[in-house]
Amino acid sequence: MAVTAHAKLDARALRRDFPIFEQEMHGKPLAYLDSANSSQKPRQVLDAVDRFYETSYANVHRAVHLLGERATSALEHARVRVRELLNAPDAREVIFVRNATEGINLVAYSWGLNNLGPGDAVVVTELEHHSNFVPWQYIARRQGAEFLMLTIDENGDPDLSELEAVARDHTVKVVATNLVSNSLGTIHDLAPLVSWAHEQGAIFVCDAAQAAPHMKVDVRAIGADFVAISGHKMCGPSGIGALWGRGELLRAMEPFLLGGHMINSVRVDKTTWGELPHKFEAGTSPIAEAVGLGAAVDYLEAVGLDAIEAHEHELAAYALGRLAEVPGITLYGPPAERRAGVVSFNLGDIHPHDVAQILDLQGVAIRAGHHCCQPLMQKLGVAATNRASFYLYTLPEEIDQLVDGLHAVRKVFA
Amino acid sequence: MAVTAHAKLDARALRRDFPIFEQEMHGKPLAYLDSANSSQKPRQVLDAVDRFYETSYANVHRAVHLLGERATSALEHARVRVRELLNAPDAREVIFVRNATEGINLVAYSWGLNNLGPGDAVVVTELEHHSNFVPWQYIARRQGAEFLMLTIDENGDPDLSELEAVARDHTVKVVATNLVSNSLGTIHDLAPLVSWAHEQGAIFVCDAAQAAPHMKVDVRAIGADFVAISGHKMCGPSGIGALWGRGELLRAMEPFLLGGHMINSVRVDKTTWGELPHKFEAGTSPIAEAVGLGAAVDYLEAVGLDAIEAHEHELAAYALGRLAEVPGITLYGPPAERRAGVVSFNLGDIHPHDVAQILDLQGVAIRAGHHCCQPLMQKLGVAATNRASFYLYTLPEEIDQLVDGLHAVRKVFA
Amino acid sequence: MSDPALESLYREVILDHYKNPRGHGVIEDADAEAEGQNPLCGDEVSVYVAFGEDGETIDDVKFSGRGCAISQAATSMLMEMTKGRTAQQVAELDKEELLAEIGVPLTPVRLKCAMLGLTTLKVALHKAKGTPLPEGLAGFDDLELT
Amino acid sequence: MSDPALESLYREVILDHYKNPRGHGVIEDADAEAEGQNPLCGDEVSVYVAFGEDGETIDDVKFSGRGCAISQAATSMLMEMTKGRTAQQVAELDKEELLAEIGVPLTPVRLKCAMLGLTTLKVALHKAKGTPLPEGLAGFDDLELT
Ligand SMILES: Cc1ncc(COP(=O)(O)O)c(C=O)c1O
Ligand SMILES: Cc1ncc(COP(=O)(O)O)c(C=O)c1O
Repeated sequence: MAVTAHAKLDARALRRDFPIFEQEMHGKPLAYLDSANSSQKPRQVLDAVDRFYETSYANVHRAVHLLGERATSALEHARVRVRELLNAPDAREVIFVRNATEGINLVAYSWGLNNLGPGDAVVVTELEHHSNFVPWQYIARRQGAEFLMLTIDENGDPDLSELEAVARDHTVKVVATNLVSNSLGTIHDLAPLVSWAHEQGAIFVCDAAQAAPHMKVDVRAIGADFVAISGHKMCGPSGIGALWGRGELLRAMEPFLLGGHMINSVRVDKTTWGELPHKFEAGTSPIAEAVGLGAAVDYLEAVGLDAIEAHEHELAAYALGRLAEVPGITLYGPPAERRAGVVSFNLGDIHPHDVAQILDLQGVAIRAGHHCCQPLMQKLGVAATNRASFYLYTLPEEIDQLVDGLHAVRKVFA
Repeated sequence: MAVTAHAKLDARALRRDFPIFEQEMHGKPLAYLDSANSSQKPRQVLDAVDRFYETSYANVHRAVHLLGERATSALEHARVRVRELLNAPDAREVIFVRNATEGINLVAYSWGLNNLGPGDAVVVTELEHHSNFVPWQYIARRQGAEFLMLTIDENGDPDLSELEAVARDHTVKVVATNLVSNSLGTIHDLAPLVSWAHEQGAIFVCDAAQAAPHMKVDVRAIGADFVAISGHKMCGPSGIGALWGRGELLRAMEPFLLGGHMINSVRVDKTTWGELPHKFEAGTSPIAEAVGLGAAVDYLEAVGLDAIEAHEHELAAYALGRLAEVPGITLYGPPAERRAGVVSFNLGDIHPHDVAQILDLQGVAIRAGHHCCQPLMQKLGVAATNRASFYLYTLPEEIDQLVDGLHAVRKVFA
Repeated sequence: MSDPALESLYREVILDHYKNPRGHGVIEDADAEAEGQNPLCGDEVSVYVAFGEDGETIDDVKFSGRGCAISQAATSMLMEMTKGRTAQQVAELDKEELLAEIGVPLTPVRLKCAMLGLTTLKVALHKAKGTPLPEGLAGFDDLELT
Repeated sequence: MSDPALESLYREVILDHYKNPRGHGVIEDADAEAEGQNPLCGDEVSVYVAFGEDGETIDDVKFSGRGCAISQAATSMLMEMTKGRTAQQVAELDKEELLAEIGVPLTPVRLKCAMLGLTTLKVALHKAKGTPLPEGLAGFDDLELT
């Protein structure tokens, strides 16, 4: 994953689009280094949502009136924008969900409850976010199937030498992994796992929640069967995400959530399901949120996903260099050129909660905890780590502010 | 359900809070008579959401930093506001979901998959919205349980004389009905059904999606075990709803969606669930949407739910009177004093799509269709009806505009 | 009718077809038939086809069911348009041709109404003759086949 | 430490308890014990109690596990506060009393850290003596009992 230097973004200029930076924190400039947790929102997205509510709001799909038409076409336009972002073959394969977590649960329930059984296995990695781990663990157990976890090395790469034994001993039905790790920042080369999954006749479920904000995600190039993303991590509103799935799989699946809108006809003795994508969108959609996600896609594409990726690689390289200066620091994960803008670390035996709290008092917002990756924490032998994460609005001086802050942390615990 | 006249609202003044009315439709004033489908949003709610994004946005629960704290306390404050609105015993029993549909699915899956089996029965009524019908039908079928539907009379009241036979022939495990019907407007007296359900040892699930916008919903007074509402129908944003459930039931249930945040600890061999409400809130919450719902509750309570209910009764009475003037009209549902601000009708054999379209050209937005109530449509012997629905911003002259519009419809089809 | 938008949408010919639908009825022992539904409003239409001696040319085509003026008028027009064409020709009939005949601007929701008859007819021909399904349907069940 | 907010949160006594925790260790064959977890950071604490001859008065109380300065210091202070009290007295110990001892303003997340030891101790006493569980826990599993 080489850094493409031709497209360069101007983080300082972009930053002005984000109202959150207009305030200080504890009297200090805000260094928001928690974007992998959730990104801030540009005015363009907030305005698009407001404009929608002020001029075009109504429930969608069902209404004959003009507001209903406007709302429906705004929602469907957003679906098309997500299709384009992901290079999906057909907008009808894009299902709006609350977040990546719900997208993965949709597959785990709808596909898993009808296709998994004793003797079958679901394979994940040690590096999964709980949202791509616990649904599979739960549904596999419920169905009497095996739940297997590939171990990873210190870069976060799964040990592919385990695959042969897995294939020999199990009928693998699902392989589920992330494209970019939220705790180590690793950008994975999924190709070998995808082909292996398909050789086993398994579906491949890709958790792209951490990838989509930061790089071009192309569902056709990945070759996955399902891909889940979250809007709130990519400049979009909270409350919206998307699941892309192969049309033939989605069509063959039973629905997940049941209710209004997802039906063709309802009778007490027989109910039939609607077409895609409606079959998977029960009840009133997150309408304005989808519109906001569409505006976020506009924003990201205007900046350029290549430029965002390059910017993050630069920041990651700078951060790894500067953080290495701090005595007693342990840095986790791969070299800068293989990682998105995420750096996890520990500072001696100072607890991450204390590190993060003291940094906060200096205006630096990072995350401290297990990052919803307890299996990884068990591997690393720690309860928690600190994590600084970057986005298109991140400036190198925020990393300087972090490093200065860490020196202050050391002083407190000296 | 008597009209309480003491609290009176000023719809004309309130209307100025809603930016949507600042425009004309097809060059005519907008008569938005589709609020039962989804309500418009007051500036107060839109502003609260914007202010939140601009000053306090971050992911919730996990972060030690100040933005994370602000976001978490805003989300939890909204939960408390919903608890207060519903008079629920404990805010931890309030689960944020996307909409009422998801709330009902949560119960159907989480409770139903673990408690329903052959010989058991789920009982709904003929007047249910698909969202309180199809989930039960689907989960009952999957579990080999019976799915039974109580017939209703022309007021929308279920035939309670059927209960004895149902109880004799089945082990009733779930009774699920709406509190206010979205197509007939009927406000139900649920007391007899609730006691009957509890005598059977069944849980009672109340779909209050159409009730909460329009009247005081008190979960303790209803005596239900689960109550679901949707934010978008009650001046809140899209993408948010709430499920209230009895703590002891929620605690005993398996979770529904699995993933980040809802766990206590995750290991490959064993995962344990978090506390309420987190156990049922997997992944990143609809944070800003919850904040918006909290602001909507503030707005509704400032106006006064009694005043809203009285206003709607007045409008319903006025509408029933004025509509009766239109030759060839058929009005469905109970007398005004027993209905919320919802009037369904047909105009001779003119198809509702045509009625609604011609009304739209005159600035009148109503809904035409089956209103996600196909079982009711089958009962009425029609494919669809027209439905005009009112809210706190509805003026009597909008009903006049509707009646004038219907005369124009008749002329087209004369 | 003084409103121009109204006048244009519910123009004379639409109302005429709606009130006096051509080809309304049932063909007993039809060579091809299908039923379609509009999930938005619950409308249903059934289409019946009788082929001529070559087994390809549509000799007679009829429809029954309920629906709004737009769907009834569009289906009525369709009956006139397709009689005498071959199954293959109808399978390839572009929806724009029907829309031109309808001749009024349609919103997406009403487009579904207008297309219900055509889609159902194409499904009937597909089932009887294996002719291609319409765009939206190819692979994606735009219409529940009942 | 020139930042006053910093100075107040990580004041001397907190750091002292953190670096030199009182009652750190394990009581073998404890009369009461429990383990608690903070799901936000994965921290774990175990609390051990030995009663005196009356079977009610806490003769010794110890804790082990890992955690942040706030949780370790708070638990350490708790050990000092509760030794010599009865199980019932500790079950009724108001969290405000512990917070006063900690003496620094805590955000909700850090409050969870500070309360981990107290909650775990109350759970241990509940299991051994049936004393009441803390507010949040009564009915609601604020803490996963492991
Ligand atoms: C009575 C009733 N129940 C349930 C619903 C479903 O609400 P939602 O689409 O917000 O999930 C509605 C609204 O359409 C309704 O009116
Ligand atoms: C890799 C990864 N997967 C899944 C998720 C879950 O995303 P959400 O909480 O938006 O569902 C996250 C974000 O926390 C993530 O980083």
